Formats: sequence, structure tokens, C-alpha cells
Amino acid sequence: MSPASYLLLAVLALPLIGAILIMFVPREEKELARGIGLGVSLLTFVVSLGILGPFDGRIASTQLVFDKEWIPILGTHFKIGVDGISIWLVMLTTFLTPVVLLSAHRAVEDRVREFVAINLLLEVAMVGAFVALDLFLFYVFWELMLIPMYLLIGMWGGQRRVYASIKFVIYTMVGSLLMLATIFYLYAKYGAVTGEYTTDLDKLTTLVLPQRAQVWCFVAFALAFAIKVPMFPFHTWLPDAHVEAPTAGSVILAGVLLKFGVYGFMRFAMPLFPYGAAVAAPWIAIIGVAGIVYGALTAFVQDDVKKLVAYSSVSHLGFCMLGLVALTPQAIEGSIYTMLSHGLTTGGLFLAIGVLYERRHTRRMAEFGGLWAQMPVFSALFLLCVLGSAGLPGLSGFIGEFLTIFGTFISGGSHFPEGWPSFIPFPKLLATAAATGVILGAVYLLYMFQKVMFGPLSNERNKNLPDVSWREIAVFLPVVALIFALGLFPRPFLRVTENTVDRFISDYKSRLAEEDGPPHLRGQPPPEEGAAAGDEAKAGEPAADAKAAEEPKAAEQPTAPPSAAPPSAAPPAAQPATPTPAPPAPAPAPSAAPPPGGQP
Amino acid sequence: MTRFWMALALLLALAAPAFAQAQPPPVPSPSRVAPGGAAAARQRPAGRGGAPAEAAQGDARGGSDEKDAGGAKAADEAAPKGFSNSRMAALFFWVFAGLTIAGALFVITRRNLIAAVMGMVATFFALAGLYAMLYAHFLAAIQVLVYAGAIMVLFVFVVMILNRPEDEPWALQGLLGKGLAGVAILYLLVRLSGVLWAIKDQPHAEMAGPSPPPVAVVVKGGAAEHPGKAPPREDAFGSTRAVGKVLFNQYLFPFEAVSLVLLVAVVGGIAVARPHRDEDHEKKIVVVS
Amino acid sequence: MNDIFYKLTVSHFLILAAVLFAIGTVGVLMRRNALIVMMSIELMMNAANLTILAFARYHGGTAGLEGHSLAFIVIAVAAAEAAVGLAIVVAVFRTRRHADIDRLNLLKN
Amino acid sequence: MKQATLLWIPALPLIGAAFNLLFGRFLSRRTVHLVAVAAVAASFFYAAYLVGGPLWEAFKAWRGQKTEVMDGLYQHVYTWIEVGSFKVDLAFRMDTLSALMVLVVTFVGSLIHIYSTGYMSEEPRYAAYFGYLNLFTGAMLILVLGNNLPVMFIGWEGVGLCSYLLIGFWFTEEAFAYAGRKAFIVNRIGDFGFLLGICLLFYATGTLDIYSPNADHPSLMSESSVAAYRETFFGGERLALFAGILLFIGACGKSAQIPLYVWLPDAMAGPTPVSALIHAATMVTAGVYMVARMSFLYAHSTTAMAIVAGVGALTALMAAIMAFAQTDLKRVLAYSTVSQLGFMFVGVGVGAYTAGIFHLMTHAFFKAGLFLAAGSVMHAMSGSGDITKMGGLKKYLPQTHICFLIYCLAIAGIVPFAGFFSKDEILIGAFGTEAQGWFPMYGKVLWILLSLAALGTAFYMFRLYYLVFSGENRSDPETRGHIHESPLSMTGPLIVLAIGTLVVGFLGLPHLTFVQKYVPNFLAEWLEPSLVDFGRPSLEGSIHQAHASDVGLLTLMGIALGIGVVGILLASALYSKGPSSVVARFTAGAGAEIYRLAKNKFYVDELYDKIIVRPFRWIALGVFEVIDRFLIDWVLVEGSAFVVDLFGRITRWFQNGQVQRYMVGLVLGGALILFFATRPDADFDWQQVDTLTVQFEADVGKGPGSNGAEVSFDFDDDGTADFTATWKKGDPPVVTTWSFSRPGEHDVSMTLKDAVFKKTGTVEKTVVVEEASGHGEAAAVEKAATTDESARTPVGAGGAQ
Repeated sequence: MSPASYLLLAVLALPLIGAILIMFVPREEKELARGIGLGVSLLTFVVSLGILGPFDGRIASTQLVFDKEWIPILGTHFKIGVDGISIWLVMLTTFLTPVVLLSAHRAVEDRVREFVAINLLLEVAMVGAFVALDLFLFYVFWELMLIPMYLLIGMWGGQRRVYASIKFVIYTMVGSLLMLATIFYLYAKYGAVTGEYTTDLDKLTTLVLPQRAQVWCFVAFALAFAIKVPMFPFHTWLPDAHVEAPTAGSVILAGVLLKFGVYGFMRFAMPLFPYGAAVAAPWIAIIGVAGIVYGALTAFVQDDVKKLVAYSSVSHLGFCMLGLVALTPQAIEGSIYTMLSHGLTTGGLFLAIGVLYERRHTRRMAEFGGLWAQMPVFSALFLLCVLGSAGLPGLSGFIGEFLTIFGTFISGGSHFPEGWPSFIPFPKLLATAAATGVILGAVYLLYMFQKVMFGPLSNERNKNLPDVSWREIAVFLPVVALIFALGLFPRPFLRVTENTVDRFISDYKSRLAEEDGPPHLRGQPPPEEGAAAGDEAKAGEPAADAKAAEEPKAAEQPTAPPSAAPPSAAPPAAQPATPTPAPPAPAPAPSAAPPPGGQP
Repeated sequence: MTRFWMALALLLALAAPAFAQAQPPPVPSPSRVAPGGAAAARQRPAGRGGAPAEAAQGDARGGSDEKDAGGAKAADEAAPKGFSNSRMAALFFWVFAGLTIAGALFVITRRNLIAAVMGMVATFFALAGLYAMLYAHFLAAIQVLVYAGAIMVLFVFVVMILNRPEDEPWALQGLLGKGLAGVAILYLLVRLSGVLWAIKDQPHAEMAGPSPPPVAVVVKGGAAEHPGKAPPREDAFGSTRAVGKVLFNQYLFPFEAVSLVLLVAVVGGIAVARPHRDEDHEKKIVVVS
Repeated sequence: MNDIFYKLTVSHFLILAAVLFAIGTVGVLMRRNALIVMMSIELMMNAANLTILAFARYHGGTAGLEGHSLAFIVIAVAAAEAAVGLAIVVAVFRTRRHADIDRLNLLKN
Repeated sequence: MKQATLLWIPALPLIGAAFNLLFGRFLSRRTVHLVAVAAVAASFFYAAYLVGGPLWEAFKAWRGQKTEVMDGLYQHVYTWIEVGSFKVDLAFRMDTLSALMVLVVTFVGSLIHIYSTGYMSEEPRYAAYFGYLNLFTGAMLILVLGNNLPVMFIGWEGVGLCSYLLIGFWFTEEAFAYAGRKAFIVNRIGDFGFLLGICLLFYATGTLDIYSPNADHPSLMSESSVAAYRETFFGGERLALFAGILLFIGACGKSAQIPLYVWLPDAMAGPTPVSALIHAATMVTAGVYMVARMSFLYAHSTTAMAIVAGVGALTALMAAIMAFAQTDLKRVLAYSTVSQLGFMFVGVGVGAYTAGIFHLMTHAFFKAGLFLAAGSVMHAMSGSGDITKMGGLKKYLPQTHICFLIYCLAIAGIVPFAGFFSKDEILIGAFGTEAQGWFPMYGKVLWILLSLAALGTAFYMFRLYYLVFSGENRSDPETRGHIHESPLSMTGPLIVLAIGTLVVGFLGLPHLTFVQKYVPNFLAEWLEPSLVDFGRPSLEGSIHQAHASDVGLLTLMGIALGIGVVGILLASALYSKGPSSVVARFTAGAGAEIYRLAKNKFYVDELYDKIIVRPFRWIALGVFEVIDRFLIDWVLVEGSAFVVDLFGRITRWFQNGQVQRYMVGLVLGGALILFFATRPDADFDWQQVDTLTVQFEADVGKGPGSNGAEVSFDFDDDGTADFTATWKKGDPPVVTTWSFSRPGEHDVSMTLKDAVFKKTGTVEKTVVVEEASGHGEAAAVEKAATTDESARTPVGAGGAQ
């Protein structure tokens, strides 16, 4: 636990302290509350920038690990840390929160104190979920996220806010409960194999479940995350939530919350259940592409600007999912990058819509038109966000989409199922279909832009709209600047992610290579059925079981299964090239080793 | 009508403890005079059951003659047969039981509230009598004081406050369910009575036997814990002192808790029943009704 | 046959208590007037008390006395319950002009 | 390879753009246009310096030994994207081809900037306009100079964006804004292909650099890549075909070829200088440039080239026909642009890359000039571009008239003017081309199409000329009142371009031996290092130019010239005095159909509207309403909610807040529990004590019911009790023995009748009796034979221990 890891802890703690602090501010002191909130969130952002210092991009594994035993009986740890995947998402979170707070300066007038506190709390939950390295901890943060967002929508939302918020919560709950059950299943299985009961991610990833179980577990996890993403059939909560949520809520929702779906796939679902992932991959890819097209189509026919952007999110996150399962470094980095840029561009769009809504209290396109003449600066900012979202080269959106399509196109598709019609170059086809998203994105976004900004300034009420104030410019400027920065200089961002992604892929492949059988640790052949049953039985008394688990360590023979099954039970194919060191650190996959915790 | 019930209940109930605890003479003879006194002398009568106990001695004597033949069953018992062993006691039991049931039925059948309350009173008194027969003299007293006294008076007050005979006594809606429940209750009753009846074959199931031996309650920090001191004194079973010792030793905390409960109940009762005057509440009432 | 009548056993008291309890239950079930219902509840409590005391007698000794103290506490609680319950009845009656529990369904839905 | 800070060439206009867009609104018009023009001009001069200096050196050096790829100037700014093996440098390279383009772009660009200062002088959003213009120039230069496809793609999309912004510059007109959007989206459709082309190329070659400075790192031109192009990819066709086609789709979008040309005529909504710069001189030629730039790719698929050339030829002809019937000045020019672009594509498509680029260059001059002149005319006509309302302007606008005439001659291909040479080369190239995989005479067919197109070009251009300048003025008086020659800022560029039109043609004199003897075709030599086989031996399968004899060439040139003259004469015959009655009669009578078709652009827009735009909307709407709203949101989501609600309503019957009903539940539950709990569970153990003799021990259970319970055994399974006993509390357990008649399995049933509840429970077990004495094993089978009040069979009971 390096001292730097306390930095990470600080990122978690600061907003929490801020939130508590703000609850002591008297109700009337709105400015004070806002000030504290802004200050705290900015401070948090600065501290999170500080993470980049000790963080070493060359190390693929998680760093700055902070590990404390949490609930000894359950074997859960308060274990947090960042790696190349999560670090930028944490940054995104800490970056968007102050932006949001600043943007809501005028929009929110009632219950300001609660509003700010809730936003900070949300930040805590989101950062926590990104850095959690313990399944249980992750689940706690995952659910914790729900409440502030629920309140944001429910308290400061629009007319149908109650419907929307409840829909949002129930949707997410449905998924996450399945996930919880699966977590317990894993927990029990791991405890049965090695007498140790823990929810530590790095340890659980060393467990190899039977393939059927993997498929089911993956489905359970995938549902939870697919709802969050949201992937195509599970997306209908998103438009409602977005439309009803206040600007701040929408920005955070689109900017960060949706990323948890993809992130969850990356961090949990795929490493834990590689076989299930492999089985599901083509379907996820197809659904992802379907989502791209579907989201674009539906976005095109919206009249409510916010709804349009919400559906565009569905489309963009389709890219993320596609890139994720394409399993080439380009594609995965593309999907991560798409997440970042989507957080910025869509966040920017929602901010812009918020500006419009503050002025006109409507979001219907038909109400607007010709605004450019009235508010040129705002239009320019809006246009930049639109173009960034439409993936114009030189802006952030392009890199992500391009890398995703590109990576998918060149991916061998080896991990796609055998039965697939071979005469179809499957990944190329997917990439082609995904690339249509580039066209469609331009179609609906520019359609929206034209309806809102171009044309005659007919509507009387638009005749004297004020242009953006300096405060609003201050809100937009960092976002737009980052959109440019991400578009023009993606390399620093990509470089930090690269090693982690490479390791992710290699791990995934090596895990996939594990042969089927009752639950066992990686690098060890599965015990024969009877022995497995013995494992189950022995789950009761960990001591003896632990001893059984020690055996292979003591005896230097890798093929000895945990439950002292005759080595003959193990097919020779199972034997790793090198003698396996003690679980949970088998040689073929150094990744599975316990996290070095920042000290290389 | 109600007056009659009340009078009867009172009479019998007052008489009850006396019959319950009156002791037979050591040598039963018809010409025996004032055995009650002797009884009182041999064993402290649960006189705390109340003055009526003393007053009822006479009846006890009167009833004591025609009993001994029936008590054959208990012949082997070393202890002198108690008076409660007699047909008389049994008779009283049945009377009290009948009274209890009757009162209870009266409670749930009358549509006149006063009548119901009176039935209740009767039940309570009868129960007091039964308690007394069980040598729970203290509780018999409490029963009379608290239930028949306080609670019932409370009820009566309330009935007076809302003097309004309910228009339709039986809740008709959900009659199906209630009918079913009735049948179920009957079934339960029968079955359970079967079980309970089976208990009588257990040893010591005899209730009309001699009074339980006096009890020496070990008082915390009392003599029993300090060897060399006098052994703890014995008290008659069910006497106030005995119960009190137990209550204030082992069960001090529950006792305090209950007293707290009572306090809360009093305060709560006042708080709830206090008429509200603020007009917005009046508005609420309008909305409600 | 005579035994049943003349030989009092604990069963007699218990069955009596059972009957009393049953009657109380029926009262709670069937009647609509809150007061009656409360009285029926009191009946049930008394039935319980009777049982307790019967067993107290049956056991005798300190155990019996413990039973007595339990019965005592039950009575106290019953008193409290009666007080609060009646207060509620009064309050309800004041607002609703009736004490008909079937029609006291504000909390429903 | 020479290092040179090429970055400045695009950077200067971009800086200008940033400056104008950010601060322009606070500055005076003067500052604004000074900055803008200065930026472009500076970049032109800098480029000119680079070309004249270092590049020229490199060129000469290369001409010495024509063995390797000419390096040209190269600058690696920084690495843009790098993921795994995929690496994109933001690198610029200036070779002869891009140098040419850069010069054209910056030169014409600066002229048009200057022109704009006059033309747009009344524009309120002056700074924005110049900002966009600069931005465009910068993007175009990035496109031209970019050393790899992604960087090219930046410019590619950047120019698209600028054209979107500039077409919709006067966005208050709904139609203009729509035109801008149309342009962008159609371009996007092209870019979609371009993007996939990039992916495919990387997939095949593992690199995207057009040229790589260090030898070990492969580039798209290196042998390994070339080999990759040549191997079959799909359906027996070479990869070069698919890559080429995909890239060409992008080119179609950018350069307005069939089927993606529709946006260009609408693009005339933008300010005229914009049309001149973007939609005539530079942006639209990007596709041609790209094809030439990737010539090393196209050279390996004759099919791809055939398609390119064919599309080009068709476009050229079709656009020419459409141009006949247009009555709007700029639209005519727009269609002529489309047609000319078709010419260029034929040029590059038949392998006459030099010719294509040559025409690109000359076209940049005279078409830009034409547009600027048109702008000047419209400026004079107070904004209207309707040629039916013009006429006789030659006396009002002398300079404009002269320049316009020159341009027209050029585009018509009359001899000394630039258009003649370039178009001629294309025609010759087409005529003399045959390649494997083409059906014979394909080149000839192209030639015929192009000749027709050329005829049309000459005709409609001069129709335009006559309608505008000759005859007497047909405009309404007050417009005629203030017809005036444009200011110098506008006429100046016209004149410069006119001179250019006169001059540039001589850069590429025809390949006549006697001509070449004295003046070599400079352009061909200049472009040689940048095109197809950079001095390498011509690759097998690529296109062969049949080197015709001088006579052949001369005849072809003669024919071309003749065509031009014929067209002009025809036009003058019909339109020299304004629209003549002949035309009227023709359009009314015989040619009515054709006329209507041409006038309505063959209804292509309507067709697209029918088959693409509307269906798209319908599908989108249907998808949203049916799938999203109905199927997912209503059926699935609300449906599940409804089910839950239903159960809620059902359970609410119990939880209705009525204590009495709870009581009912309580009592019923109690009764049920009692009912089920008071079953006597009969059970017995057995164990063989002797031969055929088994000892049975009854288990009467516990509880009050067991006291006085009756136990009865039925050993021989005849239904009658063979042993009966009553058990009282305190008795020893009921034990009995029974000797069976025979060994083997016997069904023994025990019945227990309890004392309290008077219920009976029965259990039946199969007793296994062995010959020998000894303990029998645990009985396996247990059946629950139930009496009227069914008995629960205790699980796992029985069997001797």
C-alpha cells in the first residue's frame, strides 16, 4: 500500500466530506452551499489529477491499491485501485462533477443544499465503483450510485419525473440483483475450491468455473451491465430518465453512469467468465451494431432535443460494446475512448440543451429555429459538441469511433463461434454496419442542429434570448477544450491505457484456454467430478480444505488438483508449460497474480 | 336487567375466594364449629383476597358436610383432604366457569354496550373466583381491583361518552371468511381441548388437592446467600408477599418496564383523547368524514 | 363420568380458558363496535391469564410464583392497552361519529 | 528525404481562421480581411518558396536516377494515434503532385479571398465568413499534404464541414441550410466508404502511410503492400478492386460523381466566391487528387479503373445534358463543374493521371474564374442569377465580359486556351487506352461519351455566354438602372485568372514529337515521380497507353477542336440574339420531353427522395413507434409492471387494513397447522434376531397423543392386525417379534392410533428377511400407504442400525 494509494482514497473521501459539510450549511445560504460544492469538487479534480503522477502507464496491473479488511466474516475487503482502464474514467467523473455543479448554478434554485450534497455523493459512488477491486465493494458502490441519481431525477426533474425515476431504479435493480446472486455463487465456489472465502476480484478471477456455469453467470452479469449500458432492448429507461432529469442529472447520467455498463463488462463479466463471454460475444456484437443503427434511427424521429441526444447515447454505446467484444487492442481502446469522448460530447450537448431550457423552458425542436442569429457564441459551442459527437476528425468523437470500427474490421474474429457462416467475413461485416453509424450520426445530429439553429428566427419568444453568460462559457470551455484535446492529442490517453488493454486481452485469451471441468483454480487441471463433489462437501470446514489447497504448493507438481484427485484425472493438455506456482498465481497468466499494489 | 347481572356477578364473585380457600377441619364432623378460624390459624388464609373472604366463611362451613364420600380418589394422599376437594368446590368451579362463559357470551352478543360491559364485569369476577381457587389470592385481588375495578370503569366511562347503541352488531361483510373462521375456531377448540384433557392424566394434575406447600423465595443479597444466617422465611403460595418477593427480585426489570409502559400508556391516552382545537385540524376532520 | 365433574384437574381450567379464548376470538371476529372488540381482547387476555395461573398451580413452588408474576404483568399490560385503546376509540369517535371498525379504513390503499 | 516545416502551409490559414472566428467579431472588417488574405497569401508564398527551393532540388536529383521513389519534402509533426501496431503520424509530405495541388489551392484561394473582400463587403457576419474560408483552406491543405490516409481524412472531413458551414452561410433561408446539410450528409456517405477503404488497406498492408521516410517501416507504396493489393481478396477479385472502390465511393461523394453528385447543384446556395473556391476549384477536385495520389493502388485493378472511368464518363455526359436546360447562372456552372469532374475522373481512370491532374489544374483556373465572373454579374444584377432576365451585359461589364469569354473558350476547348490542352489529353488518353479485363473498345466508348459531353459543354457554356452578355437586356428597368462594373477587388482576380487560363495550358503541351522536341511536356515530367510507377517498370496488369502517332494525335485534336467549334456555332446560332424562337419551338414540341427531363435533372432528386429519404423517415418512425414505444416500452416494460400490479391487487384483498380479516387468516392458519401437525407419525424399526424371525419395535412418537396410543402391526400383509398393543406413558417401548414363513421381502405395515386426536397413521415398510440369522441391512423401500386421514411417511426413517 504505497502512500500514493492514499491519494486515491482522498479522491473518494473528499466529496464525501464535502457532502457532509454542506448538510451543515443553513438552508438559506445557497451561495455558500454552491461555493463549497464547487470548491470541493474542484479540489477533488485536482487531487485526481495528482493520481497521474504516481500512476505508471507501463504497468498493466492495477496500481495505487489500497487494501483494508472490511467485513472479516465475509472476507470482503475495502480494496481500491486504478489501472489504465479505470483511471481515465475516474478523471472523467471528477472532471464532470464541478462542471455540472457550475452549470446548475442558475437552474437549481430550490433545495440547493441537498442538490449539491447529492451530486457530491454521486461522485463518491461513481468514483468508488470505478476503483473498487472487490466485488462486494463494487456492488455496494454500484447500488449507492442509484440513490442519488434517483433523487436527482425525482426531486429536480420534469413533469413525469416520478415515472422516470422509478423506471430507472427498477430497471437497474433488476439487473443488479441477478449480479448479486452471481457474486454469491462465485464467492461460494471459490470458497469451496480454496478454503478461503473472499470477494477479492483478483482472487476470484483465478477461479475457473464449469463452462455451463460460466455462461449462466455471464448472462446474469451481462444483464446487469447491459441494462446500464444500455444495450438495445434494455434501453427504454434511458430516454425517460434523460428527458425528466435536470441538466446536471442528464450530464452525469450520460457522461459517467452509462459507462459503468461497458466498464463492468471489461472489469468483471469478461475476466470472470471468459467462456460465457466468448459464447455471447457475437451476439453482443450484433446487438451492439443493432444498437448503433437503432439508436440513430430512433434519434432521428425525436422532437424533444434531449430525447434525441439520449437515443444518440444508445447509438454511441453500441460502438463501445462492439469494440469491447472485437477484442483487438484498437477496438477496445476505441471503445474506452468512445466512452471518454461520449462523456464529453454528450455531456456538452446536455449542457447546451440545459442552457436552452433555462431560457425557453421547452426542449421541442419545433419551438426553436434560427437561434444562431440570436446567440452566435452559444451556437458555436453547441456546434462543436455536435460535431464532436458526430465524429468529425480532429475532435474527440472520431478517434473512438474510428478505432472501434477499425479494430473490429481487422479483428480476426477467431473468438466468434465456429458455426458462423464462414463465407461472411463476420467482423468486417459488423464494422461496415457500424460505419453506417457515422452517416446516421451526421444525419440526426445535423438535422437537430438545423432545426434548432438554422432557418428563420420565426418564433417570437426566441427573438430576444440572451447569448451565453460568462458563467456558461466557463462551463462549456473546459468541455470543448477537452473535446479538442482528445481529438488532436489522443496519444497520451491511449498510451496510459495501452498496456492494461493488452494485458486484458492476453488474460482473456489465456483464461479462455482453460479447459472445462468442475470449479478449479487457473493453471490447474479440473478435479474429477467426485473430487469436485468432495470440494463442495468440504466447503463447510475451510481448514481442511485449505490444507487440500496447499498440497500442490508443497508438492511441486502442478497437475495435482486441489482435492487430491489422482493426477491421472487431469488430461495432459491441461498441464501448463511451466510448473505452476501456488495459486492464485499460475504461470501461464501472470495477470492473475495478486495485485502488486503500485509497488513495481 | 343489567343490574341483575351485576348483582349476581358481584355476589358470587365475592363469595368465591372464601370457598376456594376455606380449609376443612382436621377431624371432619358435622358439628364442627367455625372451622374457618382453625383453618385460618393453621395456614394463613389468603385473606388478602379481601374482606369478603373472611365474610364468606360461614357459607364454607355450611357446605362442608356432604363431601367426604366423593373424595375417595384422593384417599391415598397423606395430606389432609382440603375442602376444595369436595363436590362443593367442584360445584363452585362449574358455577364460576358457567358464569365466565355466560358473561363472555353476553359480551359478544349484546348490542347494548352497557349490557356487554356488565357481562364483562361478571366474567371478571368469576375469573377472580377461579384464581382464588387456584390459590392465586393476590392475583384474584388484583383481578378484582384492576379489571373489575379500573378497566371496567374506564369502559363504562367510554360507553357513557359515546352513548350510542351500534346500529348493526354483526359485521356482515366478509361473512364467508368469518364463517370459515368460526368453523376453524370450533375445530381448534375441540382439538385443543382433546390435548388439554389428556393432560389431566399427568401426575399432580389434581387441582383440588391441598394447597401447595409454602415457598421460600431466595432473595437476592438476602439470608440464603449468607450462610450462617437464618434461612429465608417461607410464605404461603400465591400470597402477596411471596409474589412480591419474586416480582421484586427476579422480575424487577420487567416490573419496571411494565410500569414504564403504563406511564406511556397514560400519557399516550391523554395525548390521543385530548380534544384538538386548532382549526386546520378541524378542516382535516371535515375532509376525513 | 363423575370424575369429570367432581375431580377438578388442571385440564378443567385449561379447557375453560380455551373456551373463553375462543369466545374472545369470535367476538373480535364478528363484532364491529370497537369497544366490543376491545372487550373481547380483554377476554382473551384473561383466558391467557387463567392458563398461566392454572399451570402455576400445577407446578407450584417458585415456578408457580413466577407464573403469578407473569400474570401480574399481563394484567398491567392489559390495563395499558385498554387505556390507549379506549383513548383511540374516543378520538376516532370524536372525528368519525362512530366507532365502527369496518368503516375505519383511512389507512387502506 | 528532406525535412521541411510543411506544417506552416496549413497552419497559417488555420491560425487565421482561429483568429477571425474567435476575435473577428470585435474587430473591424479591414483587420479581418487583411488577416484572412494575409494568412492564405503567406501560405501560398511559403509553399511557392518550398516548391521552388528544396522540392525543385529533390526533383532534379530524382530526375538524374529514376530508380526509386522520390522523397520530396517530409515533416513528422507528432504521432497522432498509436495503438499496438496501428500508428498514425500527423505527418505531411510534399511531392510533385501535392506541390501542384498546394500551389493551385493557395493561389486560387488567395485570389478568391481578395475577391470576397469586395463581394461580401455588405455581409454582417464578415469575420465568420473569412474564418470559414481560412478554415477551409487549411483543411484542404491538410488533405493535400497529409502523408497518410487518416490525416488525409481529417482534411477530407474538414473541407466537408467548411462547405457545410459556407453553403448554409445564409442559414436564415431554410433551403440554404438544407442544402448545406444535404452536402454534408452526402459527403458523409462517401466518407463511409473512404473509412472502410482505410480499414481494408490497413487490414491488407498493415500500414496507412502513403510514404514512409525510413525504409524498414513499410508504406502503402512499398513492394509488400503492392503484393497485398494484387492478391485476391473476395470473389476472385484483387484486393485493389475493393479498396479502390471503397476509396472511390469517398471520391464520388467529395467530387460529386454519380450517384452522389446531387449535393453540388444545391451547394450553389452558398456565396458565389465559396462556389468558386470550394465547389469549383479545390474541394470537389479532392476526389480526383485522391485517386491520382493512390494511383499505385488503382494501377493494380483494371476493373477499379474501368469503374472510375465509366462513372466519370457517364457523369460528364449526364451533367452536360442537365446543364442545357438550367436557367440559373450558377446552376449551369455547377453542372458544368460536375461534368468537368467527370472528365478528370475519366483521365485518372484510364491511367492518364497527368491528364487528369492537368485538367484539374486548368479547370481550377477557368471554372473559378467563371464563378467569380458569374458572381460579378450577379453582383451587378443585384443578386439575381436568372439568365433569362439578363442579356446584353457586355457593354455594362466590359472586363467581366472579356474574362468570361476567355473562360468560356477555355472550357469549350478552343485552341490556345488551357482547357483545350487538358481536355484533349484526356480524350486522347481515353481513346488510346486498352487494358486487360476491359471489353475491347471500352476506351473508344469512353472517348465517344466524352466527345459528346465536350460538345454539350461548348454548347451550354456559350448558350450561357450569349444569354448573359449578348442580345439586349431583358431585365426589369430598376435592376437595369444600377447595373455597374464590379470594384477592382473583384475584377482584379478575374483578370489574373484569365491570364492564368491563357498560360497554364502550355505547361502540358501535347505529346507531338515535333512539339516535344522543343518544349517538353513539363507537367508530365513534373508529375512522373508522384504517379503510378514512380520510375519503376510498369506493373503487369496496369493500363497501357497506346502511343499513337502524331497523325493520330493530330486528328484526335482536330476532332476535339471541331467539336468545340460546332458547339459554339450551334449556341451562337440559337442564342446569339437571346433565346430564339427555334429553341422555344423545340422545347415546346419535339424536344419537350428531353427538355423537361433535363430541366428537372432527370428527376434524380425526386427519385432519391422517393427511394431513400422518405423510406428512411418512415422506417425510423416505424422502428420508434412500433419497436421502441409499443413492443419494448409498452408490452414488455409496462406489461411486467402490470403483472406485478395485478398480484398486488390480489394480495391486497387480504391486506386490506381490516384487523378482523387478518384475524380470520390467523385462525384459519392456526387450524391448518393443527390439522397437519397432529398426524401421528407411525414408524418402527426392525431387526432380524433369528432365522426368519424379526423383531419389531414400534415408535409411538411423543406428545400427549402418544399416551395411550394403540399400536397394531400387520405382518403378513392381509389387512388384519396381527399384533395390537396400547402404550401408556412410562411403559417400555412396544416390542414384538414375528417369524416369517419364508425368507425374502415382506411388506409389513404398522398402524398407530393416538389417544388424543383419535387419528391413525400407517407406515408400510419392506422387510428383507434372510435365511441366516444376523442383522438385516437397512430397508431400502418405503411406501406411504395412507388411510383415510393420510399419514405422513417419515423420510429416512427405518432400517436397523
